[in-house]
Amino acid sequence: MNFWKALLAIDRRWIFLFVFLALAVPMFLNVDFDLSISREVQGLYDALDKLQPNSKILMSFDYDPPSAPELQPMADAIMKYCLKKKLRIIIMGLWPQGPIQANMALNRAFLEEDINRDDYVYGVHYVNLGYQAGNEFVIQRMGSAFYEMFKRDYTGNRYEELPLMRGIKNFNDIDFSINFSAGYPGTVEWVQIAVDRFHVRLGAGNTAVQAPQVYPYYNSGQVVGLAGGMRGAAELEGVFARFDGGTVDYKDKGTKYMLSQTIAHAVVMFFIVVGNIAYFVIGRKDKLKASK
Amino acid sequence: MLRKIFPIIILLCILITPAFLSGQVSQSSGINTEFLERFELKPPTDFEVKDTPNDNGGSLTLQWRLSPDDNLWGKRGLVEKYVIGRRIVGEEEFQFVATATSQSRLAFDNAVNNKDRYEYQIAAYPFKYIFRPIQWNSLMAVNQMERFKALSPWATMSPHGVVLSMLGQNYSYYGSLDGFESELAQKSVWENFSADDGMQGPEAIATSFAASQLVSSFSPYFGFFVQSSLTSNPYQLLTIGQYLGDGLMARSDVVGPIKTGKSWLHMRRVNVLVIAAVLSFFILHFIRQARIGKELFIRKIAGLDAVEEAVGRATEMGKQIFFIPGTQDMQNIQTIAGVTILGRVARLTAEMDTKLEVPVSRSLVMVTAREIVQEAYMNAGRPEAFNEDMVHYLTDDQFGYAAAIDGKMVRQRPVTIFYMGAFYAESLILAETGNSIGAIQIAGTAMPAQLPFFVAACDYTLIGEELFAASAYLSKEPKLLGSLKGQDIGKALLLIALAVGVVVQTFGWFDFASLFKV
Amino acid sequence: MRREIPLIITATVGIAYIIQYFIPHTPFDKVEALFSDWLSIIAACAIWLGALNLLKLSFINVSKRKKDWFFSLVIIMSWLTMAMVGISEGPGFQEPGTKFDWLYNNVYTPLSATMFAMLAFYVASASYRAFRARNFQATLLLVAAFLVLSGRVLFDEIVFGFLPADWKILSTISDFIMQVLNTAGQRAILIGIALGTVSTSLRIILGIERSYLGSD
Amino acid sequence: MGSDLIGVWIAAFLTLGIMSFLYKDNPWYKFSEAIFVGLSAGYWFASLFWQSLHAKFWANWSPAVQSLFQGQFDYNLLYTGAGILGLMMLLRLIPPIGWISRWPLSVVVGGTAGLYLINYLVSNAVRQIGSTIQPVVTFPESIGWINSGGVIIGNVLVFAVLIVSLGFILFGRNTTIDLPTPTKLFFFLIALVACALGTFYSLSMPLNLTGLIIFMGVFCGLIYFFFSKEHTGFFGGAATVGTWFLMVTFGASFGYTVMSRMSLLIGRIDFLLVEWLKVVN
Repeated sequence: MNFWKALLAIDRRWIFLFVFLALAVPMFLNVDFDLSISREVQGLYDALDKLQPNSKILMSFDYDPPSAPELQPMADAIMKYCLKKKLRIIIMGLWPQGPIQANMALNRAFLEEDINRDDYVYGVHYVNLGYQAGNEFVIQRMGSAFYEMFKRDYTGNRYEELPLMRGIKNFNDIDFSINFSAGYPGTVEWVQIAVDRFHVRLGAGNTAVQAPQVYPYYNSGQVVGLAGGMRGAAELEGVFARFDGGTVDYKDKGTKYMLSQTIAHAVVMFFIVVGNIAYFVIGRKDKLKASK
Repeated sequence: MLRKIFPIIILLCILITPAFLSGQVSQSSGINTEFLERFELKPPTDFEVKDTPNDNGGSLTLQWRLSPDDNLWGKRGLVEKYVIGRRIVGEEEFQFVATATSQSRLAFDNAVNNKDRYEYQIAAYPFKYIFRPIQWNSLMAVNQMERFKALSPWATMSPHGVVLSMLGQNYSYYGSLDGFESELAQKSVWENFSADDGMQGPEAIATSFAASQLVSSFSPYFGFFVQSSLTSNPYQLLTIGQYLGDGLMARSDVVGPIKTGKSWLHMRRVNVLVIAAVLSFFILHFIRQARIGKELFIRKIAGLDAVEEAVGRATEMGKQIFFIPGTQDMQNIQTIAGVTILGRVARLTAEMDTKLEVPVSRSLVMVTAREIVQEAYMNAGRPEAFNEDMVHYLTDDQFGYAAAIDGKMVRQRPVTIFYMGAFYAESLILAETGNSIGAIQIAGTAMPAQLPFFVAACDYTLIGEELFAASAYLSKEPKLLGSLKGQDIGKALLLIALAVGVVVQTFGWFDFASLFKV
Repeated sequence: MRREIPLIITATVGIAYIIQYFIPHTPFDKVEALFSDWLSIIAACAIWLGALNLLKLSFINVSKRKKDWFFSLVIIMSWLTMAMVGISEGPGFQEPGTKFDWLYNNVYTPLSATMFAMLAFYVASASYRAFRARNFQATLLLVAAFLVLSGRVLFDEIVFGFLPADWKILSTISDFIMQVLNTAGQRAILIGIALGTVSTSLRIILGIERSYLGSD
Repeated sequence: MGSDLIGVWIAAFLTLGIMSFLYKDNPWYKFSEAIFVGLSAGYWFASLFWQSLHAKFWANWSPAVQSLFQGQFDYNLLYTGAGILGLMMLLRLIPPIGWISRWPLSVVVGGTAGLYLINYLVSNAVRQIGSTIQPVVTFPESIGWINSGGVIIGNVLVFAVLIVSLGFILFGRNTTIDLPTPTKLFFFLIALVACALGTFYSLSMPLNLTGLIIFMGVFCGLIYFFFSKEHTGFFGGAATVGTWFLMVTFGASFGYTVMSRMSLLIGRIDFLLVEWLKVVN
């Protein structure tokens, strides 16, 4: 048994251990780096930046805890930015767990010194409408009236009791909308219905798996900005920190995870390379033996 | 003439400069009367209302050309939004329907019925409301409900609170609804309406708020609930400014009357109808041909030749076969394709007397798979070997199912595992575990994102359409082979359309791609 | 009787679904919403069959004291807990603060998130073991994967940091792969799948493919 | 706070339990797995009970029945049909008349078939063809994927792919590639030169190259999926190029999926280290 053969026959548990360590160790490191910002993330920032204070922004949280590692950092960063900028935030979810994730993002944002919880009144500055079953039909019916789909908000207040919602009939009264999506229903449905039929301006945060399906919509302008996967989250944090830095600490888990992510990719690539070298070395030796 | 204008221009420049410097419109500058006098917004033109085609009524399409003031020097102009009003023919007042953001040219009114005839009007709204302060006595701190009521002829009580009746009138409302103490309320007003902290007194408030930003704007067509709990919070501060007049809101002509209609055929979908009809024709045609007995050639599909061999190996070793028909319900055509293949595999296991286990994640799939396996065993002449619990349910949950299958694999060590159907992320969990126990794995799915993992971890993989072809290939039934041939003709037609389309499109003869727009 | 009526039902429902796409007029506009509700009601009834099957097999394991019977008992207990809590909470069973929600967050979520996260390990092991440049095709797959992997993290900053800031070689290449080559391949697969689906559906609706109905 | 702390510990216990499977199958995993299976089946049971049976059936049907007693016909009475079909499904528990469950089954299968026939035809075939048909010559303002500095790299790539594919379709006769022969080397050299020239010219030419590549990829990819013709000759060459595109697609989705999956694991490790053990802040 030579070295390469032994390497190929290695117990896969060693690989597992290797992966675990490669991801866990960078967690202990605190690094700060300047990412280059891609056009699609810049587009998302620009769209948010153009909004006047008190503009109404609709955020749809269409993911659940398993996808949170990718999407939560994006949600956190955008939530911080919107609160700091005094945009009025309307939260909803097409996935049952979405509104809970939204509350997490709100709480995370309120930890910032610059964003004082007392300055923001529920129902006036932000509202959580909760989850509504029905997938894309929810978006469709929101097109004629939000009220039909959300007669009560997350905590049971009636729609008409919420000062923020009283002035809002349908998508026409929304200045911008953001969707955090991990699959179906998600960005694709928002584009097909809210954008194509009701002309909503939409930005999106996607998991890496879903992002490739959304890129075509970005290229055709149906989505004004797009953040995909961990890299998207890190860029988003970076772009906020760069243009809107100040005292709010935007660089959070997205940036922090990015190092782990880089190492993880390096590990996978390393495995592919080692596996292939071993494969070729053994292959050649076997060929040599055969020819002798 | 020039002398008159010159100071105004200078003044304007002085007023505008800080706005450019600070990067946003300054809120503290006083009311811009020069601007007011000079400015008259132009309405949107060519306003048209049409019945939205291809629906079951209940919707009208509104189109217009942008107001010339909407697009200044290619940038965002002076129009903040368009407000659309609607009235039933014979009525006097327009009801507010919708607003559309600046730069938009199209809106839908989906809240009409099929009976009435409607008239519409659209108005361009300036980017910022400009208000004249009203008299101090109406800028009021409401500490008693009664007082509020007495003061305001346009405010009435309702069971839900106070309604400001604004229909047809030009009032707008400023206010802070979140304050509970007068001081706090005062503070919010200052924050919202006055950027200059040095200003004192009611006059100052009035002046500054006149030039300030709206907390909540609404159109004159609008009834408005102010606060349902006014009575319990006696210190609400409400201020109401009077809109300066119609001069700034540029209304278009009234259009209509118009009525919605129902259509019997969705014209934009006729192309789909044609394509579907042509495809169906070829598929059915070749199925017929195959039934008559015409020989149809089918190329080898790599994974499928291995099916028999894999089942055979399990037989030799006296071990089990797992068949996993995906994790989606019967509402997925891939699952149906998967269980169809299960039928052929079950027939083989019945003939070779091999143990088959089908753990499923959906109850409907369980029911269907049982029917299929039972039939296969009957056809193979071994109904006694069929046991209902060969097909059993675990859990609907994607990962719960994957966890259970993982456990089953390492404990029962099947020799052959089939994955045929719709898979999501669990594909790799299953395939890797299967690989670690050394099973022969044959996979087939039409989920593009999962294919690489099956390709990597399984011995054979059916890619996309091959999954659907598999049942035909395995059974060699003429009707199924015929439909494969039909599919191929469909593909050929699409390829020709593609090639012709690219050429036509390139030379710009006509918009070929629009034939495929839905 | 046992086969003909189901075949007629299949054909009717299938054709109704197809027609509603082309005719927006009443009553066809109601078909889609109505049948999607019907399908989920049927599935909700069917889950009783599945649940009873799971409980039955587990119960057999426990009563016969088969190997690992204890874990079958755990299955039964946890099923009962979750189902009972869920049913007893009423329609608002998923609202925050309910017991169901607590179970969901502290038991269900970690389990499913961990199972999901295990994929990372399997991905690494699969890439070590299975991704071989066996032939030209496999090499292409590898190279594409490699480029996309490197283009999406910090390699541009780290490895090619010396180049001008807008010369992001790896990102450019991986964007090219994603947006051009990947789009082309995906479309080919999607179109193929569409044809397969159309012909399978057609066979089912016309009763040519009837294996799902089983035997008499 | 107490229940939160218990919750975190339970979550950690189960997280590690599932992860222990990576080492080998063991009682801890079996326990976690059993909880997972039972709990998730219960979860779906309760969810479907409230969200389908209650929200979709009962909420629609019972008011309709009530209004029927008041002498009004409500359209929602049609839901009676769904109720009956659901009951028929349950009749499976009584084997002698279990066959009647095929009725609801055929509703499901028929509905699925009809729905998917249209949906797939429209969104997977018609729309995709429509967006593949693009003029080969355009004056694009910007090519989507090219960053300002990456134009040259992009053009090299485009031409390489185009020329190699075209060449192979025209000259490749087999579906496998042998070691490079002198002819092929020669061809390769020509391709290289063409690439360089193409890159140079394309900087000033209004060619919609990405559209062309996508067209070629779709064309060849579809040819690979032909079942009723042997893959030889022109057909074979095209099918081979098709498989190249498919393989690159697979590689790309692999790369993306790796990225996503790694993030998930990072999230889990974050839970263990930050929320549970609190060793990292």
